[in-house]
Amino acid sequence: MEKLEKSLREIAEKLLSEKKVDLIIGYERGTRPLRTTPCFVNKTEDVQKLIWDSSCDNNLAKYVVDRKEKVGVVAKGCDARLIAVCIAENQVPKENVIIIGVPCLGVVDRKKVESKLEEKEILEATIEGEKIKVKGEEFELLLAKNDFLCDSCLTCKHRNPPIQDVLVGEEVPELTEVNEFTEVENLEAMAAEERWNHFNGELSKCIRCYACRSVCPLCYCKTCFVDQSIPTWFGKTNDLSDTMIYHIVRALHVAGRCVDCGACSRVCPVNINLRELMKKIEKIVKERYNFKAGLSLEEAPPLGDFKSEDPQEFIK
Amino acid sequence: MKNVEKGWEPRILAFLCNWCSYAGADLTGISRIQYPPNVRIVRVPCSGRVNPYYIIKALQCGWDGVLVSGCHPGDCHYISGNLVARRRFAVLKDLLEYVGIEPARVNFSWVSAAEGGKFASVVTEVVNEVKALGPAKRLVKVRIEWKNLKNR
Amino acid sequence: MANIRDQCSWVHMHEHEAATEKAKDLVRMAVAKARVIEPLKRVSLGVTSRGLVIGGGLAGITAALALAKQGFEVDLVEKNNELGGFLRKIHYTLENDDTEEYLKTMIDNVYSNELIKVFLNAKVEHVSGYVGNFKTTVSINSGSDVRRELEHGIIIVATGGEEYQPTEYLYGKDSRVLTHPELENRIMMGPTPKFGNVVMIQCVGSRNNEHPYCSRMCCGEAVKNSLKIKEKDPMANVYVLYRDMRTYGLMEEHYRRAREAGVIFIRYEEESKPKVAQTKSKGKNGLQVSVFEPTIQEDIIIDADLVVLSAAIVPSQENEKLAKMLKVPLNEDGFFLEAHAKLRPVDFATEGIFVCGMAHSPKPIRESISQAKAAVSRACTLLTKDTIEAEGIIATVNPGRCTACELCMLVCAYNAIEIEETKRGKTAKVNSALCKGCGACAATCRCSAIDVKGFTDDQINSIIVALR
Amino acid sequence: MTNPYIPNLTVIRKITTENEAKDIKTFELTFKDSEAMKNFKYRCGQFAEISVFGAGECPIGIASSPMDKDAIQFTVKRVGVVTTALHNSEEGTVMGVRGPYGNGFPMERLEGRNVVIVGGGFAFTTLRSLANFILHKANREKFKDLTVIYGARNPGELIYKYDLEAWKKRDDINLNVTIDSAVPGWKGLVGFVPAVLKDVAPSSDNAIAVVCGPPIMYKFTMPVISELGFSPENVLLSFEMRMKCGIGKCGRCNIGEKFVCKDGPVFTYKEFQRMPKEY
Amino acid sequence: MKWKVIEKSKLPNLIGELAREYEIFAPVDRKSIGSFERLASGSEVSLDSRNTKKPPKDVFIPQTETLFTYKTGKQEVELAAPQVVIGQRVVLAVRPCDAKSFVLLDKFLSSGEYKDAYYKEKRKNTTIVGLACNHPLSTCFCTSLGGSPHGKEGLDVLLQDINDKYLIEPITERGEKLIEKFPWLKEAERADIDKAKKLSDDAEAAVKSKVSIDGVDNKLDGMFDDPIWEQICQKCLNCGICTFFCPTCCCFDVLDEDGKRIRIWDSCQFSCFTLHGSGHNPRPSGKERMRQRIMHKFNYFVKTHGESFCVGCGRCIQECPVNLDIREVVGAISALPTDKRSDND
Repeated sequence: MEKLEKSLREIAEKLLSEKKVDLIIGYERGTRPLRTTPCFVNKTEDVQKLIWDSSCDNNLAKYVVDRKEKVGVVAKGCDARLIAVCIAENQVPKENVIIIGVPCLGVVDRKKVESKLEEKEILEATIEGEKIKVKGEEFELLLAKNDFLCDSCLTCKHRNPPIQDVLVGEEVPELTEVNEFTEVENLEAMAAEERWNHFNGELSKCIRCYACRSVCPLCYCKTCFVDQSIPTWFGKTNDLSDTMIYHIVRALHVAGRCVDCGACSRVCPVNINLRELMKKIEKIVKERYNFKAGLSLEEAPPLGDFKSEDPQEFIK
Repeated sequence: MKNVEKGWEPRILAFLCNWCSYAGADLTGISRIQYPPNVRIVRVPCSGRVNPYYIIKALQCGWDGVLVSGCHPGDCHYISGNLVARRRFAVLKDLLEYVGIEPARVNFSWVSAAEGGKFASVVTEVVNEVKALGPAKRLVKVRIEWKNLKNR
Repeated sequence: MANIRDQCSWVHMHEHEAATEKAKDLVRMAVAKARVIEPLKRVSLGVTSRGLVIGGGLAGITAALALAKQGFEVDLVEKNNELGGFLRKIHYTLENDDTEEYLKTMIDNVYSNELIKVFLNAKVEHVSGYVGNFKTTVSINSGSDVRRELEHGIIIVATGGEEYQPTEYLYGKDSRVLTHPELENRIMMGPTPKFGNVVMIQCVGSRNNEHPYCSRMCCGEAVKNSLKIKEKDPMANVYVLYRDMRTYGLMEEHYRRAREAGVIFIRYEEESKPKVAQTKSKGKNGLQVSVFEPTIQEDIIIDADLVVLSAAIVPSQENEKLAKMLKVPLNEDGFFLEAHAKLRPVDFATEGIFVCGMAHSPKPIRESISQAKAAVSRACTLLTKDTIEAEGIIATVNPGRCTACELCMLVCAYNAIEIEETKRGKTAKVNSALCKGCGACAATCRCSAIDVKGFTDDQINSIIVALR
Repeated sequence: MTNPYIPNLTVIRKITTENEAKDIKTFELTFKDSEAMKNFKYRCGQFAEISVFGAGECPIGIASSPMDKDAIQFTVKRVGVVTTALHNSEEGTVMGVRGPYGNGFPMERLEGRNVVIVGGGFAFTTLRSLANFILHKANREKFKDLTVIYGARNPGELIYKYDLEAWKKRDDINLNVTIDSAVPGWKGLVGFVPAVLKDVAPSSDNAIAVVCGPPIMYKFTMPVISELGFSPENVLLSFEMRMKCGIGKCGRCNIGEKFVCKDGPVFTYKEFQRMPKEY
Repeated sequence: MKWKVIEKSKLPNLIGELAREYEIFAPVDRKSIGSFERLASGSEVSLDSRNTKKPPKDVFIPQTETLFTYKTGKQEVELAAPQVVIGQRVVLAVRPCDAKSFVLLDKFLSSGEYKDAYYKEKRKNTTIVGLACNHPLSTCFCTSLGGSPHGKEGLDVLLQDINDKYLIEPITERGEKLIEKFPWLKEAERADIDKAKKLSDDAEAAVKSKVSIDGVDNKLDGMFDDPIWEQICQKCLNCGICTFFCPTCCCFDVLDEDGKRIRIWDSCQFSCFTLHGSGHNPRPSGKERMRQRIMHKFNYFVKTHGESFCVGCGRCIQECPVNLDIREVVGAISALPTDKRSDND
């Protein structure tokens, strides 16, 4: 990982010094174990703060929307695809963004590591190559990184950013023959009643903190549909029906745009696996319209387009 | 809104596109073709006008079924209103079914201005399917009953 | 309006109690909407009573003359340095009218008519505005590159079609393989030549996967020229190799006359197309056509002196560029797509723009003329009014909520929405003249930034919650 | 335990439309329970939370003067969900009123001094209450001379026309009504409020200025007020912020550490200068 | 009142006895998310070493609460305020920092000319039984805010886990009344008390992360337009996690919903929190909103109520999606030289 970090810093320094960008958005070491935090570098000497390892899980595409100045963004495969979607939807002009693509072998899911250690608190953690060294009060463990990757990274088919201006390091082999819809298929196999109770249980934990909306780069509406007043569509209380509808409609809104970066599931403080909804939407759009989000800047989004031969088996 | 004891009758909300399905419904009337009285019709300019919010809000308000009907592909008075809507409805229907809402609750159909008979048969089919499902419970927002709260 | 008659009483005759309950509900729903409706103001817009005709072929000229006859000024824009288009290649018709003469008089009328301004060697560079208020920049490159800005209320697209340059049947490799216009030149120019064996091959470049459509006028041309050859040289043998003789309508009459005149029509199947080969026999290189006749299940071989190909009509290259400029659709074959085959055959979806002639699809001369006049009659429904009223039921944008993501522009069939730069950033803006109020944009917009007057989200929401 | 969130029930007795655009109306409410009416003692400049059941609540300045005992008036502009629902209701509808909230104008500081009222646009409600209170026969002599400067975009937007007429006839008030730009048939003053204030130039000694209007008006009026020699503590400003509870608990109406609903809405210009510019 | 002791094994039946008379709230482990919920049976209680993820504030301020219900007739409206609390309640295993948050909430909600009736009534008939922290987390900094892992402020009774037993220390008079209901509790020996003392001292020493907040409120006075805010708030996503998980954040929204007026949790981080009807928003971007959160906790509340509105529980640090650490923010502010700030009064 150090090789990647070094070349990332060189690229950042070059971009800043050549005035190609006014700001670099990347990751720096966080204040807590296994945590990195977004960092905004505009002076070449701060470039040393930039780091890269597989705990850089924040989705930096969120900071690209409505950027006035020229920006260089460190972007994993999913982030780069989301920046592409934001550019295609005119939320930021292409010439304002330089995508610094970083081939990514998957980011570590902190919740998986914490649940593995149950009660014991992690005081220190470092990632070395394939291993995670975890230190606590009176324990020290070496964990295999690949057992603790985020769910979306396990089936990610775009480890190398499909759209980028600069590539850090070399391309990594892509996962090809992996079925990314296994969880969705398991849920689909359930009976409707069982699925309803499953989603009821999951979404009843929601406390409407809107972190999933705040972290998703696709949610840039000025007034979200839950905050609208004339008419007030759905309630803002944590009543079960309002909460389920909030998540259902948000899933509809990312149809044909979501790239499954997994940020919404990672950020949820009450551990709701929102990917179950978003992945189903991705499956619907893929099967019905053979569309995959964020792979090109020109392609019309599926819900803004139509073909005469679109499937209509569900129409009487 | 629903009396479950004696012969419960479902209430179905129908969004009919002004140029084809609404005219089709009128033709059903002119030709006196009978169909069950459970449907309440809302006229919209085009099936493309029907926002997923309407369908979800209807389900939340306790409507037992929703029908959206528009012109056949190619006949749309607004050229592509129904074609754009078709994709939207496809995604919505698949997602609602996935979340666990009975598929028969949300129905879509193409009925042209000349198909009075088809409109009646579509409505009958929808009413029977919804009646088989029973009153809508999933996603319905429970309204507070006035009686048991007024205790001070 | 609560539709109690057609949608309640007449359709629930035997369930009085339920029907009354339904009628009450329908009234409740109608009242719920009525409480939040607002008056719809109809926006009136001025109309520049001038017309623009793009393309100076037969259709273009007919349209320009017809418009002038109605008293409207016309700008006629032609990309070549002379008027006439495809008609210049045709000298006579099936009914033996003299098209050259007809074209000459039409062109004289055009030039002599002071209402019509002709721009030769002129190309349309940019079109802006909307019905009644179009602004077009035309670049004229006769020598120096001059740009002219034209203002008009309607646009008639008459850019015509082009003849398909065949690559099969040794066309271009053997001087004896011609197309019908070339044959016509030869017939008209030369003295009474001897034709000998003439073999005509139909559907060249038409009805294949590249151009799946039928060019509709080549069977007529074949019959016309075979009759002309028989008339000029009765001893000539004319063979027409066809897949289907589509001399529809009154042309059927001439097809019968051709058969009576001794023209031999031989059918072939699409899979076993005729073959044309050069042969070396008796010292001079002959031309041999062999075709597999399905009924007798045998190959027929003809030594031909002349092979005439009925080449298809293909859309002109500029259609793509012009369509983007006018924001009008092309069909899969590349011709201009009319708003509705039966109800609005010469209109485009975008109001104020019309199409006629071979730009719309290949068609014989008569049909081009009648379609040109039809386009003019439709155009005059707009030009005769000095103001047109935009619909009351149109979409409006709430700039406070719009994020200018252009999703509404993608779904608008009428291209009525543009992105506008304001102090507060970019927002969508609806052109009330073009908007038809279908609401596709309002339903697609995630942030409900766009709403349709008369069917607003608030009104429909109050209907949904009316019976709670 | 007195529950501050339960409103008193009132009935709309009279609705008068105030401007041509018909989006400003004055609602006269009478309390259903006379006891509650008596306890509803309020000062000029205070506001109340009006409940439109089914739509919600909104904070509206009390427009009637504390002197008329039988009813209270609120002037409401149609802006959001609650105000639209209010505009759609007719006489006889039952509304909820909670309050009075806010500190209102410090009447004791105004007594024995000249009062200069400067109002703009539709925010003239609480100033009208103050003017009527001062002009009431029981209070008039407690105050020295009263100058009123009131401006609106055009004659159609001027509200309380009947009060303005009544005040014109009196001699103990120096009334100046102006509109932003000249309109045919308008004989009165023309010009923005700050400009008219400069011309009228009320003397600042032993005088207190009460200013109320949209934030844009403050920006231009404050320099003129200081020029006229009013010291910052002799200038009262009234603010309008988003409010929900009206009693300083829901946490949204603060400017700095001051809650506009509890510690305001009236602040002296001196206090205002110390507060962060977040209003 | 003497201190008592109870074996860990006996705790469930103590809770069982309590349940007969009181409605009990205690930490329940709902799929690894600790939260305070009404107990069905004693067994569910999970008293693991960590503090619960969700603060106990929803015992007193539920996320959705009905203020009153109304029934609108022709020209008639009937109002009915619901019964706020039926009978006495007990909250078990509240950590000292959360208990301190109740004291701060009392200052904010139950003081002043108008008191929040719903909150006040619930506080009046709820007894709070605390549980001292023996293993503070790395994100805890309660000692910097005047608290301690075994602080007593805001508690009626304090339990302390001494390996096999719990030491019970009644603090307030209401706490004593509660303990008296269980005569079978044994007295605590000297050894138990010393062991508890030692455990608390170790715990106090174990709170390593320190933040100096003295002088921070004065520094914040002149800092409203300081460019440092731009830097601090740049990465903040303005979601609602830090405010919803903060034990002292109690902002709420009031709205009407078919037949009832309800109040729900709201957050100063949401965009329409201060949106005016005219469309003007005094806090248009994320920077102003995060600045408001810091100013309110470390300046405004100090000015109006004399102490910071933060108890150092560290939940906002654990849950923040972008790891915006409030200790870093307060540290950066307190590190700023004081002379640069010119107070403008």
